[in-house]
Amino acid sequence: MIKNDMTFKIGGEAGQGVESSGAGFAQALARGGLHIFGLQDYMSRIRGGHNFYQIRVKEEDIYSHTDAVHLLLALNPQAIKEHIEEVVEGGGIIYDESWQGEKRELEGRGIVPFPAPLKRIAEEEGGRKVMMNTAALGVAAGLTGYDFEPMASVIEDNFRKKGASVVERNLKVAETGYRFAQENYHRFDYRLEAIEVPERMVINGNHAFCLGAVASGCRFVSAYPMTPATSIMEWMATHAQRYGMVMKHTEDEIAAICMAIGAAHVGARAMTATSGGGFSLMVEALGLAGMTETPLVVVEAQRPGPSTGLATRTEQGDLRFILHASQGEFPRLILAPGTVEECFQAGARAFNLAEKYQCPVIVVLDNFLANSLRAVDKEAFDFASVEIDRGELLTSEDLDRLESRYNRFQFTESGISPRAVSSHPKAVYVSTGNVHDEEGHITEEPTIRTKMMNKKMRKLEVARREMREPELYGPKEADITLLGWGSTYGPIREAVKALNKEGRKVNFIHFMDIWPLHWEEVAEMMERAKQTVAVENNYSGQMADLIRTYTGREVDKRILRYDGRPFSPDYIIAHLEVQ
Amino acid sequence: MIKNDMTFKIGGEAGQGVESSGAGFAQALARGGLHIFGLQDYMSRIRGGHNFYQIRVKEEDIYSHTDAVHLLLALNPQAIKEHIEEVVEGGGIIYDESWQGEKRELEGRGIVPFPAPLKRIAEEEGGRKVMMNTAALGVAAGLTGYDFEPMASVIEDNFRKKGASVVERNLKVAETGYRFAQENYHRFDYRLEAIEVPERMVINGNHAFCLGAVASGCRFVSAYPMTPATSIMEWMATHAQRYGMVMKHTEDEIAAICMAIGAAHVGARAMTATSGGGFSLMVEALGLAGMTETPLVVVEAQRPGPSTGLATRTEQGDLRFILHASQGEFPRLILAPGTVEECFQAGARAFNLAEKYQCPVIVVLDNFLANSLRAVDKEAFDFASVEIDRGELLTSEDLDRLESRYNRFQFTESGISPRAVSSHPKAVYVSTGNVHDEEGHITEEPTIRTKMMNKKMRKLEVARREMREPELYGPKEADITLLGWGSTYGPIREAVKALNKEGRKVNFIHFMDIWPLHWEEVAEMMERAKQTVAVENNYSGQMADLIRTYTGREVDKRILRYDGRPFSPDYIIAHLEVQ
Amino acid sequence: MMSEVKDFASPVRPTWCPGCGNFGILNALKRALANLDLEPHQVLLVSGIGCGSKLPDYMKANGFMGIHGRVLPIATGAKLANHELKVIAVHGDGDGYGIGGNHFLYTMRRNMDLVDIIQNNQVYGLTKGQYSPTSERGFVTKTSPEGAIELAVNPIALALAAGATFIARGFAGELPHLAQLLAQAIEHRGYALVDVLQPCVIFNRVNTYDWFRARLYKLEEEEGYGPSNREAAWEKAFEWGDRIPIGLFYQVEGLPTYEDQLPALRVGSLVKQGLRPLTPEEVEALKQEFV
Amino acid sequence: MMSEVKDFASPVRPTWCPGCGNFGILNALKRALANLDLEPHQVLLVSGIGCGSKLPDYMKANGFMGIHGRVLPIATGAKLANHELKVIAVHGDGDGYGIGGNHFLYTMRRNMDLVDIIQNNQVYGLTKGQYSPTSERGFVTKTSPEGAIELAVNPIALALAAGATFIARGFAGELPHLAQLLAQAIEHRGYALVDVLQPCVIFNRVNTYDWFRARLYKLEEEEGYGPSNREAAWEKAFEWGDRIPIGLFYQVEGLPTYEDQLPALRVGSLVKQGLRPLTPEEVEALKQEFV
Ligand SMILES: Cc1ncc(C[n+]2csc(CCOP(=O)(O)OP(=O)(O)O)c2C)c(N)n1
Ligand SMILES: Cc1ncc(C[n+]2csc(CCOP(=O)(O)OP(=O)(O)O)c2C)c(N)n1
Ligand code: SF4
Ligand code: SF4
Ligand SMILES: [Mg+2]
Ligand SMILES: [Mg+2]
Repeated sequence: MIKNDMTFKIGGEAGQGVESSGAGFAQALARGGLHIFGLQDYMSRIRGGHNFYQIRVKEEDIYSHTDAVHLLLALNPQAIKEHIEEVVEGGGIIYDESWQGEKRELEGRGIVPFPAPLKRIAEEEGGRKVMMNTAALGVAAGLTGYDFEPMASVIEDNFRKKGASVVERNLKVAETGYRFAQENYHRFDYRLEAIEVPERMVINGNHAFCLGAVASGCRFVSAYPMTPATSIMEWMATHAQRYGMVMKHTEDEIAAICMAIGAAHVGARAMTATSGGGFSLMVEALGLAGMTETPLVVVEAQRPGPSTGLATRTEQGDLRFILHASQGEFPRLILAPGTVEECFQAGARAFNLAEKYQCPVIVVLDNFLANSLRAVDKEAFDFASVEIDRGELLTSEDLDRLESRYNRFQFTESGISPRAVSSHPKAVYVSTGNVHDEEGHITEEPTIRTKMMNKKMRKLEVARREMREPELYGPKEADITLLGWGSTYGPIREAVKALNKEGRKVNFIHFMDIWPLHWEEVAEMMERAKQTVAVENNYSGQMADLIRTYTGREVDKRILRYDGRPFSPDYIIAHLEVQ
Repeated sequence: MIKNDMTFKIGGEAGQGVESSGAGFAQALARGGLHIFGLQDYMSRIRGGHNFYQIRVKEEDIYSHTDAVHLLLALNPQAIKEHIEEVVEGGGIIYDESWQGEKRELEGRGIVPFPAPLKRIAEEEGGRKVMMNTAALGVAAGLTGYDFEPMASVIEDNFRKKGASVVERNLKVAETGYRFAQENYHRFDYRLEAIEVPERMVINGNHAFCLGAVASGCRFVSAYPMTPATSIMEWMATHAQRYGMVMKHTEDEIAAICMAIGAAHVGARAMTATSGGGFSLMVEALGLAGMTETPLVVVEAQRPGPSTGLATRTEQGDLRFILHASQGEFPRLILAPGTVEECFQAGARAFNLAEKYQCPVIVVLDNFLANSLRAVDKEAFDFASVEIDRGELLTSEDLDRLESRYNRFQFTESGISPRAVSSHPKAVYVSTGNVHDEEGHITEEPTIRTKMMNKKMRKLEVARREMREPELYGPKEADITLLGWGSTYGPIREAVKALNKEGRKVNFIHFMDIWPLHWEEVAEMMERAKQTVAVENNYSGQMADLIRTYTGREVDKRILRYDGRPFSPDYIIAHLEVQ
Repeated sequence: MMSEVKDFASPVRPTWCPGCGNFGILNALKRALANLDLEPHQVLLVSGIGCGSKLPDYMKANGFMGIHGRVLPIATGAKLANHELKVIAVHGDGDGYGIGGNHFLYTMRRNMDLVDIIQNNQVYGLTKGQYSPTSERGFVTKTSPEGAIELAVNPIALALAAGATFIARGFAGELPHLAQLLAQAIEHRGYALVDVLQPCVIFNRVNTYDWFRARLYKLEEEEGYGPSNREAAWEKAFEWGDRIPIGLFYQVEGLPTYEDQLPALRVGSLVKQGLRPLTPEEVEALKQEFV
Repeated sequence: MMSEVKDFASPVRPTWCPGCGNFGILNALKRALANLDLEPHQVLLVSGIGCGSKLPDYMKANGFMGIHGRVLPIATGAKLANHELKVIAVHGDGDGYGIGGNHFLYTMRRNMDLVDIIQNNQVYGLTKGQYSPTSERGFVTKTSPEGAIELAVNPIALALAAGATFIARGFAGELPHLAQLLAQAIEHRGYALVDVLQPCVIFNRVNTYDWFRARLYKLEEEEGYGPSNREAAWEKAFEWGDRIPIGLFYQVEGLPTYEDQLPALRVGSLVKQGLRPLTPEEVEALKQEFV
């Protein structure tokens, strides 16, 4: 009997509610005090095809999915075909009783078949075939002996908007499935049991970022829908009124970034969010923000490219592009959070950094981080510690007292010029994407150009001081040091944990801040490492190249994945072995 | 007496014809068998301000301007103020006799004053004050003892379009100036004398590229005006009809690159040309060309950024951007010619490379190379050796014979899939920016994705074989090895030449092909070098970083210039000394 | 050999939702092409990104599925390089009137000889239901939770203002009528807009088949209406309420297309002209320009 | 204290060519602002790239000179963040109707409370004379050596089709009339287009001051013409020949602006609302959404 340590997988076609029921079930498990990691996988289509949702559940905090599936909820026969190989011996598959010929094959593989009248329950108790998903969840809960209560509460919350009858019918469907399992199934090794813990949040990277952004006073969001960034603008839309924000769905990504620049220029904390294709369209205006020293936050949630690529899948292929995007050179800050906690922090930090250094701050996410759910303690998001620091922003009172001419782009040692936003009689100035003098006027003087360029670039040196150093996870001394950045944190961490449990000596350097960095520190870390292995979700190992550029040290090995699927700890471990 | 070795500088405001007369004079010198290098410098405005044109002339082939000015043609008093410091002792200044107070200052500096009735000649002989420029050229020719004949022929050619009267009046103005100088001036150390050589071309980088492109069958140009690339589309426009091309001035750069992609997709050799700001807008579609394996040529003529920056000046700040532009990873080829000869070759090579490797080829120029004039032998552009190689392009006959299904994106060892262009009954296929299978249909299969990615990237390995290795100039063994790429070739070469003449041992590695490269060769070259010094027209030393990324070798020193002005040999030498 | 609808069948099964209006458009297009006796290799379908833009994958014909909003410049480039191809643009309302709106204006001004089919479902389908440029005021979506507050794009009026020479509106639920309109558009020399009302059964629960059926009427059947009068078309362009017109709003024939006016194309398409080394005379002429 | 024209004087001397129509626009704008008693800090001028787009550098007022074609989204963002500023967009015909054409359509649909001044010289000035979207057919330039073959953009007709609520055309050579139009535009609540015919004395040798003077007439002086009739405006929009109208073509008053309809702005501008830490209740509510 294995308690509170298993993976569910719900498979079916688009339109069967795979994702919504998966997310709901994850939440029900979290309400029972369990930790979860929820992985979403869907095709770029609205109906049909094959999607799945995978939920790993455990009593301890977990950071990633793992490959082995213990209970498959097949909403159609194809789901069995797709995933049967992943189900462990002793694991089970829940499927509709009407499907023939499955039983024998499952038993041959040591998988326990759990045929159930999913369709019948859905239709009879719920009145709609699509409620098969709820029925299957009910069966799964019953089968694993999990409390019905948390599930009922999630159903109530999630369907409340659709009316009491929908809530009621879903509850009945779930309950019937639950009872059916308890009455009919007797042998299954995996059990779940609710435990007492304080309330937990179940949240994905995009929403975690949103919470941080709102906490730090984001006031303006202009964006154009693009997977996997869209849920940021959608969340902001529904929260705009309450939190005093404007969310503008624009005509394209060029307008999106330009509106944010306009809003930021006059003093609102402003951001946009997109994926690589939309970011491509933002490149020109990114340079404008650089040149005009406009504080701007851009979220780039990556997906596999080039071009449209795999619209609903994951990759970390845009790092070098983000680092060098736009003609010419200007300071930009790049954050690449690796967990929902870091996403929250990135949301909270980004606007401060943007205003302090008066430059674009790019937060790099990807589909895996943006959409995967994790359960975290409510305290994990430390709102109280979020400080709003607008840097050298002159207040109306400061300006009232101003004696001399206001120089918006004053040459200073730090490179930071005290900023006034348009609307004060003593600080009427022009900003321009042309080379300009301290006052802001266009100039072509070579010496001013050089000084202004140096002034701007000095900001990077100051900013560098507050960027986070890469974090070491695992033992200080190790035979192998894995290197990762951003969203791979979870799978790598779990791989390292597992390997050390097996007696291997492996540790892991995680980059959550990418630019600027103290490269000497990185060089030292590299120096201390014996064998280094970069683990990246892209074709070439972009971070490994970056490390070589700025430390001269070549990474010894690269484990690269670029089929649109995220790493799992198992995948990393397997690829570490084949040398 | 110094013969056929001097620098002219013509200074005045926009609207005074500084550039046109400078270019005309340069041509007149070339027609007299002399080598010239013509440097254009103008402000981003149509009238007023201060512009200059600098012509270095010599009997041997020259690759760059130098700083010392021997004869300044001041079309207004400001020109004297701006440039007096640059005039050598023993040099002279031609200016209008009406300006007061110049004479004494010049003599104090050992500069010979040549006041002349420029305005009067222009108005009396030509009827328009703007002809002062022609008058000054006449004076300069007379003063240096240069034949009047070549100048007359250039005036005739250049003004022919404006009618016989304009030609005649300009000729009269020039001649009067010429005679005035011969009659009135007696002491000047610098002399010019026509010599007998075969005909020479006087051409800039943009036009040299155009010639190469037309020679190699460019059929379609879609572009949007942007300095310093505009003269490419303008030249193409006037040559479209005769050479069977379409030149489309589009609504923006997005349309420009997309039209070129459309044209290339159906089989026309197609290109676009822009500067960094326009290239920013092309980034998304660049990835589309990468994903659909569309042969596409893009010229990126750099100017100082970020953003609008210095619109009429020079910089090499876009290299990293060009290398990584667009989300995801895909093969691209990057050429960075350094001379007009290499520009011609780049024009001729680019379309072959694009069609052979079915990917975007980016030709990186900059304002300095795009606009500087150089005299070259007519044979320097070897049209006869331009071969049109369309790579694995299936002809109509090939397709008629086809037995099996046509797979546009067939997995091959070279990564190159034989290409058919749309319009043959046996090769009806779809192309898409989505991940696709061999036939071209959209797929989300992870294994196909991985295989297709590998297939595409293999093309880089094949292409690498025909990319040009960096070229060594100067002695094999040297104490200092300068490193440069693209347009800095001329100034660096001249600096190296001068230094070796002085007994220093300096050589120079010039990168004209940037991507992909044989990095092992580069590493070896770096290994052989004692002290390496990167000379780059940008803030950070982008090529130096690239070298470090792919060879691990750090460049010892960087001479960087980012004030919008090009390097001169003098500048490089001066900065080499201060360690 | 006459061409048939089945000649245009693709091996790929559409991934559209059952009931999606795009099926009607696909079928109408195949029928129009077959009726005109065109063959798959004579046609180039250019699309963008969106549910509807997957159409070229579901039809046998040359196809190029590009990026979001850039359909018309790609189609234009292809047409200019090979004007013997029938180039048909097909894309969603977000793609065509939204992010691609400027290309729309420009292509009309040019009178490029293209057919431009807009799959107008008044919503963003593929990104799962945000409001689109043609969404009606008050339309509630994930990015307009309090209802859209922008005036809906009026494609017919815009096309009139921009100088389009063929302006039509079809309905995905009226196959023969739509096929007929598409055939007319393909035969028109110059730019031809066919805005197709295309029910999205998932994300647009307002403008459904029934909603349209209750309102649509055919201009061809409208007493006294003819497509040659710009003022009349302008008036009809604003009719969107209890009655909504479909059919041909406006057409001018006989104006030169953009391609007609390009000297380099008079001797044949660029692609047909092929590639050849320059003649010595051409080389000399080129060099001489710079001597 | 009343504001005066000289309050808007910048220390920077314009780099425009002597005789350039932009001087007239600059002066008219200053006069309009002074007449309305606005002060430099209450105004934000947003421009793009082009000769005309340098205007903010030549005037004392808050200014933001952005990138080519993106004036309206930048202005929109600024206005949405601080709707107490009078936001005035000013840019060339290439910038506004060319590369920026789609933003033009969208800003009109939104009825953003902006003034949009187009310096319409029918040519690209700063890049030295290529044809522009408003160049007339046959206009010979470096990129149209055989004459432009695209139908010129008709900004008035487009604006009518896109739903603009204030549509006017001025002439840079008629300062008092232009200043009056600009003042009306600034006072209009909602999007106000002022297309200004602006002679470029260097690159447009066709549409000169004299050419215009021989043709222009004022709509205000036209018997029976009033700016409230869309059909009449539509007709006038196409008048471009021996007679060319200037003045106010069309205006609808009383429609809500985009900003009016945003709930978050009812309590004051975003900028005025300032920044503050979330209250414990707000934090709890946010967290609870995910529990
Ligand atoms: C540059 C860019 N931005 C955003 C997207 C994401 N995207 C894909 S389809 C689409 C809109 C789809 O709406 P529409 O064009 O109306 O087509 P439909 O799906 O309704 O047929 C968007 C925004 C993208 N692919 N590219
Ligand atoms: C993205 C981009 N493309 C091209 C340019 C080059 N450019 C500068 S101004 C301009 C056009 C100017 O024409 P218009 O907008 O009519 O302004 P005008 O100079 O006539 O006032 C162009 C193409 C640019 N700055 N940015
Ligand atoms: S979401 Fe709408 S438009 Fe897209 S396939 Fe489904 S029904 Fe059609
Ligand atoms: S080029 Fe034309 S628009 Fe530009 S400043 Fe000169 S006259 Fe004015
Ligand atoms: Mg749509
Ligand atoms: Mg203009």
